Amino acid sequence: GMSHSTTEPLSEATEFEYLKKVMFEYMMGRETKTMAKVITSMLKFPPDLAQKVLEREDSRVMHCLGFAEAQ
Amino acid sequence: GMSHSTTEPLSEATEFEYLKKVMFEYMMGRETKTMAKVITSMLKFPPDLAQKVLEREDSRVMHCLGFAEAQ
Amino acid sequence: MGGFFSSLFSGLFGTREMRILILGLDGAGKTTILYRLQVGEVVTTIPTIGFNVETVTYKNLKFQVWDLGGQTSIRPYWRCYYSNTDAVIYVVDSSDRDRMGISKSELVAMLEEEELKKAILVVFANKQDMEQAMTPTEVANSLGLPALKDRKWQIFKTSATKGTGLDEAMEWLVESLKSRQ
Amino acid sequence: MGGFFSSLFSGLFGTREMRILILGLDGAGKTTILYRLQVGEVVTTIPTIGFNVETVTYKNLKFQVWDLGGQTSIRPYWRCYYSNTDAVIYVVDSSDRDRMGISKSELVAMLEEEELKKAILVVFANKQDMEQAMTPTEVANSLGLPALKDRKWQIFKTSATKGTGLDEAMEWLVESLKSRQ
Ligand SMILES: Nc1nc2c(ncn2[C@@H]2O[C@H](COP(=O)(O)OP(=O)(O)OP(=O)(O)O)[C@@H](O)[C@H]2O)c(=O)[nH]1
Ligand SMILES: Nc1nc2c(ncn2[C@@H]2O[C@H](COP(=O)(O)OP(=O)(O)OP(=O)(O)O)[C@@H](O)[C@H]2O)c(=O)[nH]1
Ligand SMILES: [Mg+2]
Ligand SMILES: [Mg+2]
Repeated sequence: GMSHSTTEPLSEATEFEYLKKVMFEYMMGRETKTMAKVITSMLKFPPDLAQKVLEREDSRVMHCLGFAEAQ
Repeated sequence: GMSHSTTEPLSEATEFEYLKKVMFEYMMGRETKTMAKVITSMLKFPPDLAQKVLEREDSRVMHCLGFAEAQ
Repeated sequence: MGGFFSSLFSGLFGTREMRILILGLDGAGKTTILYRLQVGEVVTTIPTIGFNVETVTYKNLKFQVWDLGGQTSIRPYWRCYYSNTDAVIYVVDSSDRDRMGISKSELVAMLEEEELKKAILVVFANKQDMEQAMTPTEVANSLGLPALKDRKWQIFKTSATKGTGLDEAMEWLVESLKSRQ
Repeated sequence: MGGFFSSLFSGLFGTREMRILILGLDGAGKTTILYRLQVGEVVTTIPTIGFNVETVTYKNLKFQVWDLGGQTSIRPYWRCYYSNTDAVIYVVDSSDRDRMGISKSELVAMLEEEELKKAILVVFANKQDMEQAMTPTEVANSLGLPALKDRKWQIFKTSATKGTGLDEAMEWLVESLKSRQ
């Protein structure tokens, strides 16, 4: 699971600000695959969880094509 | 804009771990409205941007009903 | 919009799942209680950094039960989960006299929130198996429960590890939720 | 899957937008260049904490141009943007002799990435209006460009604020992208 991985907090203000920006874009549904890569990387997701997230991004585009993603 | 708001980094390991967990659930499409509230709150989104994100969560459920959200 | 759709759905697919939050300071026994309620067993827990959410069925009623981590730095985010909550199970470590004041402040802050205005409150005076445990009456007074206004509440003595008191508490909660509707 | 769909889409809706990244150390002039290319003007910039992405049309070709923040702590995330990139515009502050070594290391690390294997490289030896600016040849040598293998690359002297050199560079890039296909 995720809760036992070693992690360092985002101690730098720049990184925090950057995460905010990327997160906002992700949540607004813009360039979600790329944003997901940045987020999983900044938050140091373990590889298996990062993989799950990125796979879901691919399927999300397929499923929502013409719906939420087309906004 | 977001880039000029005052922010403190997530200096505590517990908060960082918590954000990771919540973020993962959000990205996997689970309880996204609630997760979005936690994320915008932890990352100290300014009220207008938090509002935008939460409004989009409402519309996302509508648009994707039976598609991505039903997985 | 959420409201319209959830009404539509509960109409089409039967009654809506009740939403219950388990709150309280770190180490109070929240996670232990959640899994006692769900699988009837004592599980080994680690501090919850995040949350656990499970579907618990009790007397033919389905509950979506959220157990939120109680550590100081993540308590401020409890409020993000308040929307549409039907009841709060507030768990207190009855043997932790030193932090009873902090537990009270958190409870008071929580009950002030608009979104929880109609939520039923059940306090679990937990860890009653411990020798130094305060009695439910002592806990109730320390938390200021008798002074609560416009709130349906009750306190129960429980031991999540021994499994005592949980049934009575859930029984009361179910009846209160039913009679509310 | 992405590949299949993007092929399908480019088939149905005309040619795919080219994807271009503008990379380089903080303060090199990336954001200034992006908006010079897009709106033909010098805009006032602040350090980019995040990215800017704009659609730039040049000679009937549409580019999706990404300008990524170059500060040290966020440079490690450049790689998250590499997928499907057709060309990299690498911007160097030609007057910043002290950091030419760092700029080289970042460039080398970037070019080692599998996802950028086929990407065309255009180096902008920027800030040529500054007195102490290194010449394009000096910059090219400092970055180790002559030693590059299996890479289509070219260097141009530019001044984003004066607007010189950008046209020649873009002209070369467009021709290179066209002839590649
Ligand atoms: N003696 C005794 N110990 C208990 C009781 N309930 C829980 N515990 C123990 O208290 C410790 C903390 O329990 P948890 O359920 O993890 O506490 P929590 O409230 O979920 O804590 P956080 O996740 O940090 O918020 C564990 O070692 C439990 O076994 C009880 O009724 N009696
Ligand atoms: N003299 C001179 N100044 C320039 C030139 N190009 C950019 N600048 C200035 O350099 C400073 C930094 O430019 P930016 O475009 O913000 O730099 P950047 O590469 O986007 O920096 P980051 O966003 O931090 O990565 C600004 O004050 C620009 O006006 C140039 O060709 N000549
Ligand atoms: Mg717990
Ligand atoms: Mg910039």
